[in-house]
Amino acid sequence: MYTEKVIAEFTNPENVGEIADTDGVGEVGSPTCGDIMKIYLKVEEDRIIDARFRTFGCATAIASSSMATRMIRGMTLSDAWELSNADVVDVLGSLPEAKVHCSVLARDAIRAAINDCRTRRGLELRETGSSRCGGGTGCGSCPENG
Amino acid sequence: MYTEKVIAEFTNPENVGEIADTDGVGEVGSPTCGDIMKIYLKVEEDRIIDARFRTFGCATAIASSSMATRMIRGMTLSDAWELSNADVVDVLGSLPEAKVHCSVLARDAIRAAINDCRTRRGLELRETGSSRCGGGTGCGSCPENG
Amino acid sequence: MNDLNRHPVYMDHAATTFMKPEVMAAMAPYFSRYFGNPSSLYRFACGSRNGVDGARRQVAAAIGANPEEVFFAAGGSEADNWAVKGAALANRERGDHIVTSAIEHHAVLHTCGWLEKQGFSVTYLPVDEFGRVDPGDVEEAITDATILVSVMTANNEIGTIQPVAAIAKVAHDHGVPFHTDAVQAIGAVPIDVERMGIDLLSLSGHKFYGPKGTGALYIRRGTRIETLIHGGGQERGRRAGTENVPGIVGLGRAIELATADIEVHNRRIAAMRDRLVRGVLGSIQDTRLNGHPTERLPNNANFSFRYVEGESILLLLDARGICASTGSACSSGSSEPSHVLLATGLSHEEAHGSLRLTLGDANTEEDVDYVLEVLPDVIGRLRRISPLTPVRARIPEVD
Amino acid sequence: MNDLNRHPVYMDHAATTFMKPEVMAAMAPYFSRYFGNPSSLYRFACGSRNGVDGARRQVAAAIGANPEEVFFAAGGSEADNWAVKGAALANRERGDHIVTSAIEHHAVLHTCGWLEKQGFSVTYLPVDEFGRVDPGDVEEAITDATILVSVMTANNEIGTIQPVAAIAKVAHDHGVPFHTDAVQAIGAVPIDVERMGIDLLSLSGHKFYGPKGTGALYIRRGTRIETLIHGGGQERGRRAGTENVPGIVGLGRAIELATADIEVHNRRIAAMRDRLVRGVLGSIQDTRLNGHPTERLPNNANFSFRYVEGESILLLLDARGICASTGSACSSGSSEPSHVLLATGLSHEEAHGSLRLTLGDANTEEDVDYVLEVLPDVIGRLRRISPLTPVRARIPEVD
Ligand SMILES: Cc1ncc(COP(=O)(O)O)c(C=O)c1O
Ligand SMILES: Cc1ncc(COP(=O)(O)O)c(C=O)c1O
Repeated sequence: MYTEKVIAEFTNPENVGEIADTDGVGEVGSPTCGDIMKIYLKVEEDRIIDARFRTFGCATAIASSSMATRMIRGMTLSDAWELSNADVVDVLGSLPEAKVHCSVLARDAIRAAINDCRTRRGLELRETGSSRCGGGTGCGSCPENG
Repeated sequence: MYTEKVIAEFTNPENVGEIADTDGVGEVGSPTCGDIMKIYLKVEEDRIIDARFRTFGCATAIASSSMATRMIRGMTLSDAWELSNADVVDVLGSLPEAKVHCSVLARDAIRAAINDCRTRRGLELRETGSSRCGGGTGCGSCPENG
Repeated sequence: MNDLNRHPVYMDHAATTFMKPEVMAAMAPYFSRYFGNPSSLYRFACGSRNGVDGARRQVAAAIGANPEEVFFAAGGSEADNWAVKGAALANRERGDHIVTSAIEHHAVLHTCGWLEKQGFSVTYLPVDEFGRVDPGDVEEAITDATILVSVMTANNEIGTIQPVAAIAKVAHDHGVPFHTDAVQAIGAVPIDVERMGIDLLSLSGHKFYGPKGTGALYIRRGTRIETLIHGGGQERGRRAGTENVPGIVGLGRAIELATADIEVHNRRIAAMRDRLVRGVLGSIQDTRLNGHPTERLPNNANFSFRYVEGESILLLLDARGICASTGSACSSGSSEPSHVLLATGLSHEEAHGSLRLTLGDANTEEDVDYVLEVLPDVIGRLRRISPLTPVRARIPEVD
Repeated sequence: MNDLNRHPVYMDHAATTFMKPEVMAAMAPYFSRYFGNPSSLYRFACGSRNGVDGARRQVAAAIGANPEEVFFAAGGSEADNWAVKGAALANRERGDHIVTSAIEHHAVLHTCGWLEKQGFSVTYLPVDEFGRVDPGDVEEAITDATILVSVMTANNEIGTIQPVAAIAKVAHDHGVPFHTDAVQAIGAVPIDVERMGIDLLSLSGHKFYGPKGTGALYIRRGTRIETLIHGGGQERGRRAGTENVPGIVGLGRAIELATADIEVHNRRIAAMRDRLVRGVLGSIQDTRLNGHPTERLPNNANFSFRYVEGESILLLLDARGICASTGSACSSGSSEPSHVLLATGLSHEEAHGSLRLTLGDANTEEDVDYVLEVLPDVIGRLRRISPLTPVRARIPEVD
């Protein structure tokens, strides 16, 4: 079902943890949905110099958290904002069709973290474009998502 | 499905044919029903001294024709009248449930032949107790029998 | 007279076939080695998942479909029930009328009968003396309420092949989906669901040297159809139940083998069949060949022998080691005259006196010789017993 | 970390089982040797007919039924669909209400859902925290319109065994027929349809070391039930389709083996399972055992590990060569929380973090040791990743 690459990323995820003096935290999902993703950013100027995550969820959610944090390290905030779940899936190789939407969680968490960073800097929030259920897209089945 | 005994009686039937100077002929069934049985009797006094048959029909119909003609040879007409299909089935061993009713044809043909004999002797007909479809009971499927 | 020591001459391939060794070989690993449930997440289950996926591709390739349009079922009857009930119930609000033929297999006919009890109306189209449905009749039968046309690709009793593409076209011209029961046709008639315009197609593994209890329904993408067996999400949510993995793998391999050399295979079988037919008609008077003279399955010969009854023929042949059938093999013990033969205009007597010989891969020219040797004797014996036989056909009189 | 070179430790016997060699041996002659269609009249077909008859006696003996009350089907899902739809449709003029439980398998639940669309009404009885249905609730739910009570013998996820005899009695006191899905119970719970008052019972071969794609429905004589698959006259006119002879023979042999030494077998399996449960609860904090403490299938262990999600557990176990499941195995790709766990009152989070380990004949004490060695590590890793894990449960913090 999963490719070797996804399994490898999931079984040995990178960037697990928190950042004590974080510059922005984003959390999406809910236990009801079956997925919660929390991303911590350390930002210097406009550049992400560290990214960490904690995820409750399926293998896809964990693998894409790990991959997404790896990808945004070193990116500018605006590039990181533009990271799409397709980008993450591309680097992961491929995902089972039914699982593709779970990777959206990572994008949503990154945007939430960037917005948190903007709030701390006194900037206005950007429209995240994410939907119901705390920003998650129901990787598990979310009653609020039907 | 059939016992060895039925198969043996069917594959090597006895008493096939006609009796030229018969004393009574009975025919029951119809092509529509899938079975026709015609029995010829030679009678001396009240005793059947020869019995022959021609049958169009399934293995049960042929085997029971053969067996029934064997059984009534030497019987009085009134004993032969009382021969039931259960008697024939008993001697044949057993029949598949769905086929038991096909053996009724033999009883009906014998009664028809005895009645023919009675007519020739100027006696009145006995009530045969047989049903629709020319006296047959629809060994095959008979539209008249539903 | 009992020739059973000679291994039986099996001429009932339309009833069922033996399973080919290649099919058994393909299935073997899936019973106890790759036994995982294909729905399971762990890698061990990939073995069975791959087996099922591969078989789906094999079935799709054999009929010109996409793998995503192939759904496994437990046989031809289930596939027919699913197709006809599924299409009817899914389109209930569009209409309540079904067009089928009088000579369909009971899996379609009795399903239609059930639907009639649920308030649907069904037109059972007549056939000509050869058992063909006229596409013009389909055209006439279709009304605004028609939601399904179901006509079999080839008949199981008399082997007549239907003008399926023409019938499908008529159905589509009226926006009606078309189902065909191809259970007897696989491996004998080249099938291309695209070219022939088929929306739903049923097939059954044990008719082409595959395993019993396996089958498939082809569902053209976009065809509205309800589920027949509800439950788990197998078969993309359309047919519940843990997959019969070995059976599915066997079905896939069998259809691949059956459709690989279809023309060579047909030529060989048809040549034997033609010799059988010529021999029978040449040596037994008052006999007719049922079905179409040319538009028929290559392996099918169906005769009516006047004055005698089918079951008797069968059992005398059996005593001589020949396996054949009369009517269809579905209802043991019943000796109903065939609804197919009656539909072609035969009298009850002729319909009762029918014999179906269906050849297959294991048959040889010697088998044909043997049947040609035995059959005239068998018919002769029964005709000498029958009161219907005219004297001229009763020679020699003595048994 | 990849221990797959070690052959996988298979602890998912509730999903499916390997097929026993004795079962394969019983089936083997029926693929290509006794391949005849059981409905055929010739003697050659006696081989397959006898095979089917023998299997029917074996199934009947295993559940205390008469052979004439056993009908073969292509799996548990078909049997469930047949039982529930068949009983509902056959009794339509008597009433339109069905009583079942909230924790039935989807083969029953989705069938009930379909019947609701056809105008029936269904009561889904709640269960207690252990997953038990209260016979008193059945009593309360039954109305004058009730035509069927369907409650499973044992649950496939949490293993809870239902008070089937008591529920059947309540149903019968109100003149309502009782169906039970015994798919998980065969070979684990002694079944006697007479003593337990069962009118309809579904079973599935691949759950007790028999072939996939086989099953049976027990129908007590006199029980009103419609046919699900229409067509030929097989199974005494009640289930059309050429019999899956090898599969049926395998089912018969498998149920004979599975029920022969049921107590000895249960004791061995339950002892291993109990050690597994003790070990897991003793070594992993914030964990609960789902299902009933005693009234449960001997091979079933179902845990909720807080703060982590089931699919992740599964895949990490898989990476270490352990085959297990979360929820039911029916719908691949979906990560819906189990309707069974939710019905026992678990929160979504707990329901998501469930793991089902089901033991079987091939498991050894070493397998249990291995799982007890691997599982705490797996849960620990995932808890260290999860944002829900309290710090006290995240030791050691470093990965
Ligand atoms: C309780 C229960 N009922 C029904 C089924 C369906 O059986 P099958 O998959 O053989 O159709 C299963 C297993 O999948 C089950 O565990
Ligand atoms: C034309 C046709 N349709 C349907 C069927 C039913 O197939 P199965 O017996 O595999 O269910 C058969 C054979 O029995 C058949 O010949």
